Amino acid sequence: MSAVLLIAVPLLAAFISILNKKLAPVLLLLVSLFNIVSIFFYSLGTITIGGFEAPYGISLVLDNYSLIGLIVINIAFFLVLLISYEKVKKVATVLLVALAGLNGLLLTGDLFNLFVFIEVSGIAAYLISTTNKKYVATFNYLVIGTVGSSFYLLGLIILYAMVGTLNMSDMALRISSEGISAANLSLPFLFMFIGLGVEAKLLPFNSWVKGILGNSNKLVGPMIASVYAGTISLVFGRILTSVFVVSDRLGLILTVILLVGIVAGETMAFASTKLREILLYSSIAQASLVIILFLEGITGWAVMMVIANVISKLVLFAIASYTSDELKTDEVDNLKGIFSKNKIIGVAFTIASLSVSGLPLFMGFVVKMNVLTSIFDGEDYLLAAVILLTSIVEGVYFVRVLIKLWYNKEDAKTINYNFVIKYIVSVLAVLLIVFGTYTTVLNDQVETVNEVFEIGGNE
Amino acid sequence: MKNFLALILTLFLGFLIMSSLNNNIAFPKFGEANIGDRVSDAYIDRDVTENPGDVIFGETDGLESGPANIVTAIVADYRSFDTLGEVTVLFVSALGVALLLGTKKQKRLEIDFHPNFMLRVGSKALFGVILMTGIYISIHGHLTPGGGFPGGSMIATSMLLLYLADDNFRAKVKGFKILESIAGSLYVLIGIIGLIIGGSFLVNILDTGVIGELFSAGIIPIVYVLIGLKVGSEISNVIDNFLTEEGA
Amino acid sequence: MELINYVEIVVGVLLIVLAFLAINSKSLIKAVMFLSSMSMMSVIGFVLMKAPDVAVTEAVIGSGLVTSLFVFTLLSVRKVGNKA
Amino acid sequence: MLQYAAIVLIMLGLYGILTQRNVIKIILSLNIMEIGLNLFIISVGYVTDGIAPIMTTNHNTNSLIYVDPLPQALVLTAIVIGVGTTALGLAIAKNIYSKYGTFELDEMEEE
Repeated sequence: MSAVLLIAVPLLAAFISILNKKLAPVLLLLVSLFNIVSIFFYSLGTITIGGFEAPYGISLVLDNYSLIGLIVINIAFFLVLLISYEKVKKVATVLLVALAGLNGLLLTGDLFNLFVFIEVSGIAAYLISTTNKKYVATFNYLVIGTVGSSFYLLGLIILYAMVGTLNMSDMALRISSEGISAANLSLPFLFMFIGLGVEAKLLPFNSWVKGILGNSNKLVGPMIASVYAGTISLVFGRILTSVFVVSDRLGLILTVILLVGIVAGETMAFASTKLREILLYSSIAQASLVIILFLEGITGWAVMMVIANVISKLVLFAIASYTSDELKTDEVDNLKGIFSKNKIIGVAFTIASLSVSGLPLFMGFVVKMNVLTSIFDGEDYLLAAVILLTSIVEGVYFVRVLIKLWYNKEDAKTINYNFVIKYIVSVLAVLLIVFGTYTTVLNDQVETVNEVFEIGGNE
Repeated sequence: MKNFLALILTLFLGFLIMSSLNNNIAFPKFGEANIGDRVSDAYIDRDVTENPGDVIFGETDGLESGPANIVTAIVADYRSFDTLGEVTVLFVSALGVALLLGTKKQKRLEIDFHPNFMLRVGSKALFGVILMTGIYISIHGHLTPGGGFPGGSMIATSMLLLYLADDNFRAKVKGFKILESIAGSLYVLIGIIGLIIGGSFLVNILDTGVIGELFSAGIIPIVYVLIGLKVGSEISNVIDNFLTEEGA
Repeated sequence: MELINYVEIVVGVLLIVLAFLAINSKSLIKAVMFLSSMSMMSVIGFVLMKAPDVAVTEAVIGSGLVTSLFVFTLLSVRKVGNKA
Repeated sequence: MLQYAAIVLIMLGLYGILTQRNVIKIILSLNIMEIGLNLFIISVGYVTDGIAPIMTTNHNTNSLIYVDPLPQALVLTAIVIGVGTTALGLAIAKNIYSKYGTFELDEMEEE
């Protein structure tokens, strides 16, 4: 068995599923389940496609880094399908294509192939977002996404003209052996960074996020904010660690952009009064933070932070979007006291938000703690200060929201959450606590991830 | 004010690109690309897996990749996986157009324009010619410029001509859907068969034949014809969606 | 300079002028036509740079299909406008 | 020369996207940007006096100089992706029109 099936089987199912509309959602669930099960049977290594060796043909890379990503993303994708099953029916084929695209993004070891998969998953995402029925927002998303991927392609082509290959590891090899200076490479890298940054929600390229996530229903919210965001962050991580050679000046520009992203995201989250907007601005800040960690070389813990974000954003956006769908409003003041009627949902939401802001006992705390330790080792006190400060800000606005939502009020609105979402969010919340207290698993995974890139660096 | 800012931004960006590309030793000047350093050198010589020596048109056989058109060799063989992704992009956008423009459409869009006799007859005659050209281009993609994508688009263009020639014409959308689905599935299945027989996805399982002959290059002509059919049916669907509206 | 260099310059200048006209023209249908002719110019550019495959594809898809899609959108919209 | 024209086209397209407020014009600017990008990609592989990368009976040795075929293959992919995005954008534009009755983003009411 070869890991290319993770991409080929969803595609095959997508092509077949347009023949029968009733069959499509069933096929989607089956294929998604097949992917989760089959991941555990593939052997690690490089998979060549078409029988041509790495720099000439396209190759997929299945190492511990992409394996962790695949497991997390495929499971999260499946859970989102379960949560929003009645929304899924109309866009089942699109979701099959999206699944293939996301797996392709995580697996591919070729920069142009990555562009193709960005477009595949991107167009699927535009279509998923049309279920919001906010066409202007979708249009903005489409335009900005296309400009982003064009920038990525422009950077990639300049890089190809200089180096003469499209394969990631071969490119890193040739850059070091031909001695191309980092200054010469900063222009293509800047363009590729901007292009990917649009998809990864980094300021100041994120104006699409508010229209899409601020109006999200229970399919769009978790899908874009958790599954897509996690995938793009991991792709970013791979490119930053194994392809980019960052010169000092470029590094400074990128760090400044990202720091502005963090600060602006947290400020807007602090100022907002709508539940979904608070969450989306906070996730903008989180995305920038993750990229900074990849840039600083704290790869292992950055991956853990991506996973923590995938889990907690899935819980938060699922609950927030479900609630806003039911009540047709997401002003925090109008939602007062809903958790006092729905304790399970409330507890899960609380755990997830506290984990994001980094309180002890939860996964977010462990991750942030270790990240801070490595930053202090590197003596980068400014960054550490920013992370600490934003954690406090996050804590403040999340606690403010939580107090309002838990506020005991007699006339609080009642919502019937269906049992699927209840089970899923509580299992995920328990998972956050488990990872937060039993840290050996995380430490092991961090080591395996770091090993992948140390080997890659020595070649 | 906003326009002025945009002007400044684009001017700055353009200047940045031009100046840094000009001062860049690693970036080749226009017309001076050194192909010997790039991976495409191996695509031209066909020596990725083994060195075949001089490739002679019409004589050399059993190459790792058979098309005389090197671009086709890359699109449909060396980087066939990209092409699968690209077909998927077109597939999902055609699907999206159908989703967005509604499915319960009955009526043709009324255009203030009625074809006269000459246009009707002429279009029907041209329809055949364009259709044949499209199919020819798809089949000969490994020998001459063109291939599945322009060929498929030409097939769709011939359909478009029928739409324009006849006020009440509607293509059989259901038939296109089946064609699209079968062509796409076969592409993936060819890949999976390659995985089972040849050990890697989309490997060329057939004999590549003599370079330059019509029946050469193994699976590539088959793949290109499938792409042509799929692209043709998808774009015809898109055109049909743009040209119909809801109504009795 | 050889003849081909002059052709290159003419094509390049025409491309820029047509793009400028397409962006700045007031009428949408005229803008679409400028886009179509610009695409046709780019086909000449592709031929000059020895890319026949790309030229064929751009000629069929870029200037043919994309233009027709734009025109159909505008036509359907004009009809809705008449009704109101 | 054509390379500079391609860069100018990319920037013109970007300028159009940033300044235009009409949905159709924005899609049009995207198309201009894509054409510029495609020209740029091809120009990167151009070799003066190179021949088109197709083998024929007239050219029978390996010693001939071809232009780089890989960028051409990439552009084929990019063109098809471009037409997909354009079709989707126009479909969304049609939906926007039937909802708001206008293509101008500024004339649509905020929700």
